[in-house]
Amino acid sequence: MPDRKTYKIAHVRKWCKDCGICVAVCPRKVFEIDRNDRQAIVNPQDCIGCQMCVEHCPDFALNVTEDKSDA
Amino acid sequence: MPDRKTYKIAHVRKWCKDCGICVAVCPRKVFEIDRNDRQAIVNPQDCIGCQMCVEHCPDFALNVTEDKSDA
Amino acid sequence: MKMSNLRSERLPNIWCPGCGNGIVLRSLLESVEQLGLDTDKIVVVSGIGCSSRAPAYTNFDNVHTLHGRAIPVATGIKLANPDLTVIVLTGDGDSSAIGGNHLIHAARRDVDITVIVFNNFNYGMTGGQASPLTPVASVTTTTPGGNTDRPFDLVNLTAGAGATYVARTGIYFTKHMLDHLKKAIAHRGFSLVDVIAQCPTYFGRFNRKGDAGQMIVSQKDWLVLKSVADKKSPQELAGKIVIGEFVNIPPPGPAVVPEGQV
Amino acid sequence: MKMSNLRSERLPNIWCPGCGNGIVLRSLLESVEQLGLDTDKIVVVSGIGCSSRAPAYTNFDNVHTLHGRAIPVATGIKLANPDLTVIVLTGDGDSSAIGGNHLIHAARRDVDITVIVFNNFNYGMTGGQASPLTPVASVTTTTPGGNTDRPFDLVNLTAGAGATYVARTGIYFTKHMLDHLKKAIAHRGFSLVDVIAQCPTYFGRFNRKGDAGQMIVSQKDWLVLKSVADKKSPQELAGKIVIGEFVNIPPPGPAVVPEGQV
Amino acid sequence: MDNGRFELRLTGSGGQGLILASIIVAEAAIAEGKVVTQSQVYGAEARGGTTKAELIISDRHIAYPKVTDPDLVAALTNEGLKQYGGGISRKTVVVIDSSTMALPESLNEEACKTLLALPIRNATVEKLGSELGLNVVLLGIIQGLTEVVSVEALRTAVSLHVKKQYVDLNMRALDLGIEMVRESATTGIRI
Amino acid sequence: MDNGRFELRLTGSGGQGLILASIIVAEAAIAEGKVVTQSQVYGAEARGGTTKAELIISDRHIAYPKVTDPDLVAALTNEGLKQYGGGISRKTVVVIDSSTMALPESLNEEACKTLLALPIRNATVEKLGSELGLNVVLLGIIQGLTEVVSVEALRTAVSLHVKKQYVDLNMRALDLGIEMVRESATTGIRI
Amino acid sequence: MPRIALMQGNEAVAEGALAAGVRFYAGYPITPSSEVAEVMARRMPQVQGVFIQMEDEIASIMAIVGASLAGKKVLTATSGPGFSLMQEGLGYACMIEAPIVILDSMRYGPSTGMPTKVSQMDLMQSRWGTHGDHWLIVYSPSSVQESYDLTIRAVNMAEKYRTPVVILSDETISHLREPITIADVSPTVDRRLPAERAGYLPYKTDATLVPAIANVGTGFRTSFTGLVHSDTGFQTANGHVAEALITRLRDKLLSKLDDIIELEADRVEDADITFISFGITARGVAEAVDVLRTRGKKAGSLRLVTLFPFSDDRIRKAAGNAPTIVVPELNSGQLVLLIKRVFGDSRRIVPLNKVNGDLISPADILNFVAEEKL
Amino acid sequence: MPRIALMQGNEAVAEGALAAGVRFYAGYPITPSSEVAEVMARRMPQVQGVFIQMEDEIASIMAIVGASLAGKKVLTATSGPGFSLMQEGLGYACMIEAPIVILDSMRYGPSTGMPTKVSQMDLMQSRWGTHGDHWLIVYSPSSVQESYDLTIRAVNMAEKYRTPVVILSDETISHLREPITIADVSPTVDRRLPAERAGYLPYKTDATLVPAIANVGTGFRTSFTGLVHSDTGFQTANGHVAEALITRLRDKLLSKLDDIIELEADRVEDADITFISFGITARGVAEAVDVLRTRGKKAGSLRLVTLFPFSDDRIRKAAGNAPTIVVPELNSGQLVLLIKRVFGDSRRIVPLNKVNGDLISPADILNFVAEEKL
Ligand SMILES: Cc1ncc(C[n+]2csc(CCOP(=O)(O)OP(=O)(O)O)c2C)c(N)n1
Ligand SMILES: Cc1ncc(C[n+]2csc(CCOP(=O)(O)OP(=O)(O)O)c2C)c(N)n1
Ligand code: SF4
Ligand code: SF4
Ligand code: SF4
Ligand code: SF4
Repeated sequence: MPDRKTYKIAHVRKWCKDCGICVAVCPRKVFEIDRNDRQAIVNPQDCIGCQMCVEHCPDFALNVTEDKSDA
Repeated sequence: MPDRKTYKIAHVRKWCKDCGICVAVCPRKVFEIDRNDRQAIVNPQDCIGCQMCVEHCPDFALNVTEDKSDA
Repeated sequence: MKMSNLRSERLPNIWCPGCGNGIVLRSLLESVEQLGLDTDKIVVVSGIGCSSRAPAYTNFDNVHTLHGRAIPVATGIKLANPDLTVIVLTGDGDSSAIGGNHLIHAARRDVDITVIVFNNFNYGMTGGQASPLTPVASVTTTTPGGNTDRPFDLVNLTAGAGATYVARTGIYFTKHMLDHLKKAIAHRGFSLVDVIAQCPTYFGRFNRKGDAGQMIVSQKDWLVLKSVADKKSPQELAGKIVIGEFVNIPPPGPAVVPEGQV
Repeated sequence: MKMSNLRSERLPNIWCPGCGNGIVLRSLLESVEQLGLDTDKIVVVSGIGCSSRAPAYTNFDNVHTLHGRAIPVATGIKLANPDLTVIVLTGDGDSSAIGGNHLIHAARRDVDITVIVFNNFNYGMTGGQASPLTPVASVTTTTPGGNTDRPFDLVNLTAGAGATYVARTGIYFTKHMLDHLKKAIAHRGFSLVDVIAQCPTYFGRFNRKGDAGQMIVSQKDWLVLKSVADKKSPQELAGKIVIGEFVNIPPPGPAVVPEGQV
Repeated sequence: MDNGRFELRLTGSGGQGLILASIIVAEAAIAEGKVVTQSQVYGAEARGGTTKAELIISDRHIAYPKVTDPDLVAALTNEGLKQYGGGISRKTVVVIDSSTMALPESLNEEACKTLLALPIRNATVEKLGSELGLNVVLLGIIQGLTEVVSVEALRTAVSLHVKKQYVDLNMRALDLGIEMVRESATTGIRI
Repeated sequence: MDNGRFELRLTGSGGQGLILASIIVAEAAIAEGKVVTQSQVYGAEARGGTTKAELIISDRHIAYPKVTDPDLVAALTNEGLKQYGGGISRKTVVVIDSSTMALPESLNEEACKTLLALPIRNATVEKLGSELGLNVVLLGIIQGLTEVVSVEALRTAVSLHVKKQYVDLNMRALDLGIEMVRESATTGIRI
Repeated sequence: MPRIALMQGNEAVAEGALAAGVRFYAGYPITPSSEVAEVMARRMPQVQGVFIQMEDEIASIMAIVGASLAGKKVLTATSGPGFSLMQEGLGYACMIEAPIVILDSMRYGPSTGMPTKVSQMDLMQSRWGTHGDHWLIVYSPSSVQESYDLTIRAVNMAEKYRTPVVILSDETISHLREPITIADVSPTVDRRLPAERAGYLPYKTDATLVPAIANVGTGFRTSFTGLVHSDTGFQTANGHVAEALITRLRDKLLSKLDDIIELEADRVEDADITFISFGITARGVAEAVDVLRTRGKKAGSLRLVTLFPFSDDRIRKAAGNAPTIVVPELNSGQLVLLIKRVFGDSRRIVPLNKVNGDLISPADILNFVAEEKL
Repeated sequence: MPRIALMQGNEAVAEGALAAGVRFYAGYPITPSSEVAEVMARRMPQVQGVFIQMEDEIASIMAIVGASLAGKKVLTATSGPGFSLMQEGLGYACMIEAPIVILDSMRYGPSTGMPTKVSQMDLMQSRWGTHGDHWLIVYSPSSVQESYDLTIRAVNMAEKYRTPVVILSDETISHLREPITIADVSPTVDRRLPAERAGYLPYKTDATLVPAIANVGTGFRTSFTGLVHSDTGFQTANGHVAEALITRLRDKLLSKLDDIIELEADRVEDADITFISFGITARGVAEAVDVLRTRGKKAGSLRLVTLFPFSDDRIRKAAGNAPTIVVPELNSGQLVLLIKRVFGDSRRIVPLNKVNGDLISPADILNFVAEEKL
C-alpha cells in the first residue's frame, strides 16, 4: 500500500490491565489478548490511526501517533 | 320570601379563632367581625345553605343545617 | 357532613387564626368518609411543621415523625402491612426541602401511599423562612430582599421522579380539593396532591396578601383550572398557578417482571 | 491529545480491568483542555464510590467528600468563589440515591456547577448492589431475583427539578461524550450529563453482559441517538436508552427579579 | 428598686407587643447606664397563645437572668396572669387591664403589694382611636408607677422603634399611660 | 499441627479463588469435628489487587482468630508473598507457584522450614486444560503436604461448592495437587 | 436438632435476626456491613418477609421504625458513616419507644477513614451519638456464634423493653467465618400489646415501666410523636410530663440491669492484672491471659458483652481486685475513659490502644505487659 | 470607640461571626437557632458575604465546608435534631481539617422533644456524635456578651488549628437579650497558607502540627479526602500513615491546651462546696454562690468555658479543694460523668439535674444544698 500512513502505537505496560477493550474496539484487529491473558499488539502495521483504542482505553495506556520516521 | 328554606348556623365559640374567613367567603354577608374583633353571626336569615363558611372554617367551628323547625 | 373522624377533644387546634391547615384537614377527613374506608386501617403519618400537626386531629392511627421523614416511615408501614391505607400529611418544607429525597424515591418506587402537601409557600412553624416552594421575589425571614432562588414545581418534580398520580388544588376550591384528595387516596401506587394553603401569620403578612379571608378568596384570581389554562398563552398565565390533575397512570396489571423471567 | 491534566504519577488507577470510569475521566480531561479553561481555577468535587475516585487522577484541585455530598460542597465552593469552574464527578448511586436531594436542589437553584454522572447502573465500590438507576429485572447483590423497583430517568428527574442543561451520552460514543461534556461545562447554570459507563466486575458479570469489550461495543445496540429516537415508536425503543441533549435553557439576562422590585 | 435591681414581667397574648415593650424599657435603661437582661417565653409553637416578657434592670452585673422576684407584673389577659403569675409577692405591684380582664381573686392584700386595675384597652381606643399603641400606653404606666427609667429615655427608646409618622401617636400613648397612673391615685382601683 | 492447631495462609491476587479454597478446607475440617476460623483481607477497595485468606484449624476453642504463626503459607504471586509473608518462621512450610513466580530470595533455610516451588499454574493448564480449578489443585497440595484434613472430607467439601458438571474436573484437580506433592518428594524444588 | 454451619459474622447477624422473627429489613449498603443486606435480600422472600434497599441510611432507619410500628420485628445494618446519619432517627426511636435493632459494624474512622480496616472507634458514639437525653442497649459480640446469639437477644430485648438496641460489631467479626451452632428454635420475645380498646392510653405504664402500645392498623387509634408526650401519645409542653417521661425512659432500662447486662469474667478473682475489653479485642486478650498464666503471671479478663447501659457498680464488682487494669481497644482511648471513672484512683488504669487498622494480637499484649513492666 | 448594643444571643453569634470575618453562612432553620440565619440573611449582602439557605442540615454543613476550602470563614447554626444530622459532615471536617464553626443551640430532647424549652442535653453528643476517633473544640457561652466574644474566638481557633469548633449554646441564651460591648475591631486570625507551590504537600506539618493547606482555586492543585490520607492529601490504606494522621489530629489540639482551654474559677480557693457547671446554668450558680457566701457558707464555682478538649488535669487543678462538688446541669447527668472521672473517690460528687425544660435557678440550688445537707 504505497503512500498509506503508518502509525506508532505506544503502550504503557505498567498502566495496562489487559482488559481487552482495545481488542474489541479496534476496527483492524491490531490487538489481541494472548495466551497469558495479556494484551499484545499483534498487527501494528494495520493501524489506520482512528484512535478508537486510545479513546476507549480506561487506563491511559495507549497512544497512537502518525509514524513520521520514514517520511 | 315564601317557601325559601331557612338554615340553622351553629357556631362553636370555643373553637373559633375569629379569623374572619367565614366573613370573606360567605356570599350573603351572614357574618361579621365585630368591634371586639370577634366573629358574629349578624344576618343568619340571609343564609342560603351554600356551606362556603363551613367548608372554609379552619377550626371546625361552623355547622349549617337546614332549619326544619317551622316545617 | 358528620365529622366522625375528627378528634374533636383535641380542639381548638394549635394553628393560628386563619391558617389554611384546618381546611385541608377537613377535606381529608371528608374524603376518607366519602371513600368509605375502614378507619381502623388508616394511618396518617407526618413530619415536622405546623401542617404536620394535622394527624393529631384525626381519629386514625397517627405517627408524627421527624422533619422530612414521614415518607420513609410511611413506606415502612405500608410494606410491613399492605392492607393499610397510608396517608402522609406534610408541609412544603417538610416534603420538598429536607424530605425531598424521600419524596422522589417514593415516587420512583411507586409505593402505594398518598402524600398531601399543605403548601403555604414557607416554613410556618419556625417563623416564616423560605421553602423550596417559595415563589421568586417573595419576602420571608430568610429572604428579606425577596427570594432569588427558583422554586420547585412539585408537579414537575414528582412526575419527573416517576409518580403515577399527581394533582394540584387550592383550599378555596373545596370541591376540587375533595375530588382530588379522593382520587389520590383511591389511586393504587404513589400519589401526591399539592394543596395550595395559606399561612397568614408569616407568608401572608410579609407579602401583604391581606388577612386570612382575603388570602383565601384571592385564590380565585391566581389559581387557574388546568382545563382553562390549557387554552391560555404563557403570558396570560404569568403569575398564575395551574390546578388540576397532571399525572394519572393506572397501575400496571401483574408485576412488571415475573420472578421467573430474570 | 496531550494529557497534561492527567495526574499520571497516580496511575495505574484503582479501577478494575475494563471499568468504564477511566474513559469518562479521559473525556473530562479532554473537554477541559479543548475548552481552554484556566486549570488553576478548576475544582473537581466527588462523593464516594469507584467513580468518585476520579478526581484523584486529575491535576486540578480535588475534593473527595462524603457519599452523596459532593453537590453541597460544590455549591459552597462555587458560591464562595464564583470565578471557579466547579465540576462534580459522581456515581449513579452517589448522585441519585443518598445524594438525590442535593441533586434536585442544585438543579432547582440553577447553581453554576456541572455534574457528570458515571452511570454504571449499580454500586460498584460496595460490591454491586442495586442503585436507583438499576434497570428493572437486572440482577445485583441486593436484587438476586431481579430488580423490581423502577429506576429514575435522570433526565426527567433533573429536568423536573428545573435543571437548565441536561444531556445523556455513553462511553462508546467518545465524540458524543466529549461534545456534551464540553457543552455542559460551558453552560452557565446547573448542568448534568448522564454518562452511561460500565462496571464489568459486578453489573456486567451478574447480568451476563459479556466482557468489558463486549459491554462497551454493545452500547451501539442499545443506546439510540435522540435524533434517531425522535422518529421511532415507543415499541421500537423498548429496551433502548436515548442519548443526546434534552434540556438546554440559556441563562436569563440580568437577575430575574431586581432587588428593588420586591 | 431594692438594692439597685428591678424585675419586671409583662404577660398577655401573642401579638400585643409585650416583647417589644420590654425591649424598649431595656433600651431606655441601658441608655441610662443600667445593666439589663430581657427574655421571653416562646409558646410550644402555638400561635397567638399566651406570652410572657421579662426584664431585669440593675445597677450591676446580673447573674441569673430570669425574673424570680418581680417588682412589677403587668398582665393584659387573665390567662397570662394565671400562667405567669409565679413569684408575685408582697413586694410586687400588679397591673391588670380592667377593660378586658376579670379581677383576679387570688391577688388579695396578702398576695401582693398593690393590685392596680386600669382600663388600658378602653382608654387606648378612646384616646388614640384604636388599640394601636396599647403596649406603649403600658410603657407609660410602668414609667409612671416605677420611674425605673426616665420619661426622656423612654421617649427616645420608643421613637427608635416606630416609623416617623407614628412617633407622635406613640408619644401620646406614653403620656396617656403616665397620666393614667397619676389619675389612678384617685380613680384607679388599687386593692 | 503442633498442639492440635494448624495455621494456614493463602495469598495471591483477587479472582484466584483463594478465599473459597480456605472456606473449603474450613468446611472439611468442621466435618471432621475441628474448630476453625477463616478470614481474609479486603484490599482498600481496589479490584484485582493482592489478597490473603487465612484459616486456623484447631482441636479446641480458638481465641485470637488471625494467623500469627503460620504452619503453611501458599503464595500464587510474588506480590502476595511480599505483602502477606509476615510471621513465616522456622516452622513454616512455604509453597509457591514456580510457573509464575520468581524464587523469593529471602526465604532461605534460616527463614522457613521448607520452601516448595511447584509449577501449579502450568500443571493445571496442562492437565486440566485451563486455569479453572487451580485453587482446587492448591487444595490438593495443602492436603498432600499437611493432611490437616482427610482427602475424603476435602472431596465432599469441594463437591458442595461446584456445579454437578464440574465435580469430576475438580476431583481431578484435587488429585493433581496431591500427586504434585507426592512427586515433589523427588522432583519438586525443596529449599 | 441443632446444626452446625460455617458462616461470616454478617451472615450470622442476618440469620440470627431471622431466627428471632425479624421479617423486615431496610438498609443501605456500606462496607463492612453490606453482606447483611445481601443475605437479607435473598432470605426475606423465602420467609415472606420484606427486604427493601432504601435511598440512604436515614430512610433505612425510618423505614424500620415504620415497619416496627406496624408490628414487625426489624433490623438494619450499617457502619460508622451510616450510623452517623442514623442518629436523629435513633433518638426518635428512643423517644417513641419503637423496638428496632441496628448493627453498626465498626470500621476505621473518622469520616470515610479506611473502609476495609477494623476499629472500635464508635463505642462512645453508640451511647451519645444522638442529641438529647436518651438510653438504649448496646451489645458487643466477640465471635460469629455470638453475632448470631446476641442478635437474637437484641431483637428480644428491643421487643421486651420497646427500645432501640445496637449491635456494635466490627469489620473483623463481620467478615470472620466460624462454625456456629444453630438451634432448631430460638427463644423469642414479642412486645406486649394492649388488650382493651376502652380507655387505651398508649404510654400509660405499669410497674414494668414499658408501655403496651398498640401496633398501627389494629383499631386502637394510637399516636406516636417525637415531641414530649403524655400517656395519650399526644404532644405536651408540660414540664412535669416531660420530666416523668425522661425519667421513665431511663428507669425502664436502668431498673432492669440484671436482665440486660452481661459481663464475662475470666480468672479475675486472683488476678494481679486484669484486662477489660470488648468485641474482637477480647479474643486477643483471652489468648494473652492464657499465655501469661502459663508464664506464672496472674492475669484475668473482663469482657463487656453489654456495653450500655454501663454500670460502674457492676463493672467494679465483676472486675475483681487486680491492682492493675489494662484497657486494650482499637481506638485512641474510649472505654478507658469509662473504666477510669469506675475505679477512680483505686487501681492503676493503663490504656492500650492500636489505631493502625490491625487487631491487637496476643503478642501485642504480651509485649505491652513486658515493656510497661506491668 | 466600642459601642453598646442590646441584642439576643443568636444575634450576638451572628454579629460576632461577622466581626471575626465570617463571610459565608449556610443553614437550615430550626428553633431555637433560626434567628442566626435570619440575621445573616439580612447582614451578609451588606458585607458582600454569602447567605444561603440549604435544603437540610447535611447540605448546610457540607456547603460551609466547601466554602471554607475556598477560603472563606464560615458559620452554620442549628439545634439538636439538625446537629444530629450534621454529625457525618462534622467528622469529615475533622478529617480534612476544614476550619468551620457550628452553633448548636440546645433545646429539650431527645428527638423533637420540646423545641422551645432549654436543655443542656447535647453535651456528650458535641464530643462523641460522629463515628471514629476525632477531636474538636467546644465552647460554651453563658451570656450574650460571651456569645459574641466566643464566636469570634471560635472562628479564630477554627482557622488557627484548622478544626471544626462547636459553640454549644442553649435556648435561653439564644433568646436572651443583654447589652453587649462591641469593639471597633476584633482580633482575627487567618489560616496559614502555603507559600511555595514547588514541593507543596498539603498535609505536611511542622512543629505546630497544623498543616498549611492551600485554598482551592489558588493554583496549588490541592487534594482533600475523608479517607486516611498521606501528606499529599491522597488516600492510602497504610496503617502507619493512618496512625500518624490520627495521632497528629489529636495532638494538634491536645498539645495546645493552654491556648484552647478557658476555665473560670470563682472563690474556689477556700470553698467547702464547689459547683462545676457550664453555660446558662453557671449563672444560677453564680447567684447561689453569692447568697451562700453571704450566709457564711464557703461556696465556689468553676465554670467551663471550654468544654472540649476536656482536661482532667486542668479541671482538677482549677477546681480547688472543696470536699464536695456539685454538678448542676440541665440534663440527666452528663458533665457529672466526666467530673466523676476527674476526681475519682477523692471528693463527694453530687449531681443536680433538672429535666423539665426550666432553668436551674439560684433558689433551686439553695434548696438543694439545704435538702441534701451539703
Ligand atoms: C432536622 C430538623 N431540622 C429543622 C427543624 C425545624 N423545623 C421544624 S418545622 C420546619 C419547617 C416547616 O415548614 P413546612 O414543612 O413548610 O410546614 P409548615 O410549618 O409551613 O406547615 C423546620 C425547618 C426540625 N424540626 N428538624
Ligand atoms: C454514608 C455512607 N453510606 C454508604 C457508604 C458506602 N458506599 C460507598 S460507595 C457506595 C455506592 C457507590 O455507588 P455509585 O455512586 O454508583 O458509584 P460506583 O462505585 O458504582 O462508581 C456506597 C453505598 C458510604 N461510604 N457512606
Ligand atoms: S488507532 Fe484505531 S486502528 Fe489503530 S490500534 Fe487503535 S483502534 Fe486500532
Ligand atoms: S371561619 Fe371559623 S374560625 Fe374563622 S371566624 Fe369564622 S367561625 Fe371563626
Ligand atoms: S404559622 Fe402559618 S402555617 Fe403555622 S399555624 Fe400559623 S398560619 Fe398556619
Ligand atoms: S467495581 Fe465496577 S465501577 Fe468499581 S472499579 Fe470495578 S468495574 Fe469499575
